[in-house]
Amino acid sequence: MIALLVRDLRLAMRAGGGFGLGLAFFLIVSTLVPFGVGPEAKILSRIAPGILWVGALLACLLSLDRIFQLDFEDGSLDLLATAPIPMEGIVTVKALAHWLVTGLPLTLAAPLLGMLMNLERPGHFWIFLTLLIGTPALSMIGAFGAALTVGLKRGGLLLSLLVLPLYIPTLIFGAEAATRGTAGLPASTPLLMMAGITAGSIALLPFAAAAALRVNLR
Amino acid sequence: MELRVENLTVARGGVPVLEGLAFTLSPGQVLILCGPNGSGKTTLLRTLAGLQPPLVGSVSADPEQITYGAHADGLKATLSVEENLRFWASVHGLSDIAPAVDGFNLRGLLERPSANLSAGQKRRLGLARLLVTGRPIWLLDEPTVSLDAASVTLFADAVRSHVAGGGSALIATHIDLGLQAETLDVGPFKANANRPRSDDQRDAYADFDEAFL
Amino acid sequence: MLELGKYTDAILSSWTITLGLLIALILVTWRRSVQVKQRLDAAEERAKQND
Amino acid sequence: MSLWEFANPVKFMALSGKVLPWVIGLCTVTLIPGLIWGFFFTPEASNFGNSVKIIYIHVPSAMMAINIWVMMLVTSLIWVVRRHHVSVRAAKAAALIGVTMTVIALITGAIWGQPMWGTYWAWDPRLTSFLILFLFYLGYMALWAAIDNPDTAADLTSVLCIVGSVFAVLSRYAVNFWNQGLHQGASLSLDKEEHVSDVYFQPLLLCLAGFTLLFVALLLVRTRTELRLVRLHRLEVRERMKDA
Repeated sequence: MIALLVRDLRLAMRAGGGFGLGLAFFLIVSTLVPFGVGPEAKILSRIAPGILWVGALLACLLSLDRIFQLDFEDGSLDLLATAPIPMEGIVTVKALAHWLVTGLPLTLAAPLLGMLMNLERPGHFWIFLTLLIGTPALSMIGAFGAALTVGLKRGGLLLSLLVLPLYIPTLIFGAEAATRGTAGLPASTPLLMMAGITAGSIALLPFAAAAALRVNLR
Repeated sequence: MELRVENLTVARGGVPVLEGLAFTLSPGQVLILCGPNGSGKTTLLRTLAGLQPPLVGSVSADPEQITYGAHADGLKATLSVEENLRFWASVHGLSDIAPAVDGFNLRGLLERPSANLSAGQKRRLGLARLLVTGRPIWLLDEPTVSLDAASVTLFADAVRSHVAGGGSALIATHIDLGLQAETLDVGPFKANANRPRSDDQRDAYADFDEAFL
Repeated sequence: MLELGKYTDAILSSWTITLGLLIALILVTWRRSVQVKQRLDAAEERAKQND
Repeated sequence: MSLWEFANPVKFMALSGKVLPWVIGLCTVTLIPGLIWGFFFTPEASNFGNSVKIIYIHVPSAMMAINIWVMMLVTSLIWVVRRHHVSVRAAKAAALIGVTMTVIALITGAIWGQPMWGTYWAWDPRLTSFLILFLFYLGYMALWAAIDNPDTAADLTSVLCIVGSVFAVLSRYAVNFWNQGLHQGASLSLDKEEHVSDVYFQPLLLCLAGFTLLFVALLLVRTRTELRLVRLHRLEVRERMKDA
């Protein structure tokens, strides 16, 4: 399992695209929004947590189809399926690798980009915290969507369509917790709900994703 | 570890392709699988490897004893030859890749990214992967595609020493490998609606193919 | 004619759209049912001849 | 005879063929009178005025939109557990009906919302939930459409339906929570029970029965079509294999 994780991280680093793509997209979103909304600091700081969350979510969505597609095309997935790693383990490791390559950099970059959006003082901490808890769920749900569409030509668009409604609860609770925390309101309820979604996704979705992968390899 | 198959029916897309297959692959044995293109050899190998369920019957061997060598080699273009091999070795819990490297004459290529390999070299690397799985039963689908004569000999030697060590191999191929082997022709097992069927086969098909009218 | 007052537009448009969609759904379902039946019958015929 | 025997498409085809005319008949004698009653013979309501007439299409379609998804969840589960062929085809057949109902509920809701609340769209929890439900239906149908092999498609869409249902419920809670957080007190949703007296309720009941029967009739026809398609697919695959 560790070998698989190391390999995926190494591939992401060598192929380029991996680390860079999501971050670049995130940067683009957070620099473009002020141009669209106007430079008023008040408005920007109010919408900043929401924009950062949406930006992170879209950046995450962008790289989902790579989770299984490349391994499927070059035959590695067949070989991994016959290797002594359970399919659920493969899914979990792949989702973890995706999180390390996209979710974690996004989480680290978000407080910095928050400055561009006039995010107020406690907001930096809150956006970091909510993304840290929420992005693993995004990667796991995304891995499930990728497992469903792995064998399909032009699966990318379909993948976005499938994953979009699945992301909504995470987005709502994450952005809500960040907004409330920034405004100094109690934010523990949405935070706990989001943590629950993350924990539930990590615990249960690998089984669903593994089932989908097995069907797709048939 | 013996691979025994009795009354096996394999299906592609839900439709039976080969049926009533029965054979045994014992340790030390090589079985050559032959039959025209599209006759279901790949489907059979994938079923034996546990990648898809058989329509009828079962495979006696534990999937953990089997390794499957597909058309695609499962190589990562940006990883070097050594990294590719080490990865598959550690996935299977082994660490020694030296026999695989020497067996397929890859010593001089170790540092090269596999993107820069020729088709034949890639194939050799793909076959070397078999040795680092440490599994006794090899299921190989057209292993000699794009290999030159010298490499085919290397491959045949690898199979010979694998078999001599108590392993076994089921190889779908169209060329003569010069191995001491029995041949299994899949032609007679081609699924045919007019063939008389046993009851359990009938039950398995019954959901759609036979009963629906 | 029924007097619907200030809600005339809202009521008529929502009813028209609803009935339109339902009828479209029924037509689509019915047409597809007929088409598939024809294609299946043809295929069964071919299969019988091939055997 | 147990329910599971209808896993056999032959039996299902035979039975559904016999039942279908009756269902269509029943649907006609409930839905059409129900709609006519609701449209022509209901009085003006004190608080909604005549716009109350929209209730006869809005409420049944909204209820069907949710019920059909639940039905798809149950049939998908049956497929996953028992590989019941009729079951999963019924789920596929229901999806288009469900999405139509969702669209009707959304559109009539928006049109009704304009005179009542002064806006076509509000991010009210109910409206938002239906929008999300609409997305789930779309995704489910798109996945069916994208996969060639019927059994593979059945497996994958069933998994999607089951996982999607969990997330749909989560969304419902999330949306309630979220809207409450943004506009305090400004709840736009209508509390139907309080306003509906018998004059409106009786035709509504008839319309509900009519919509349900319409669903059943369409579902039977569509499921029969889907089963024929599976058979057709197998025949075509065989033909192609014979040519090869």
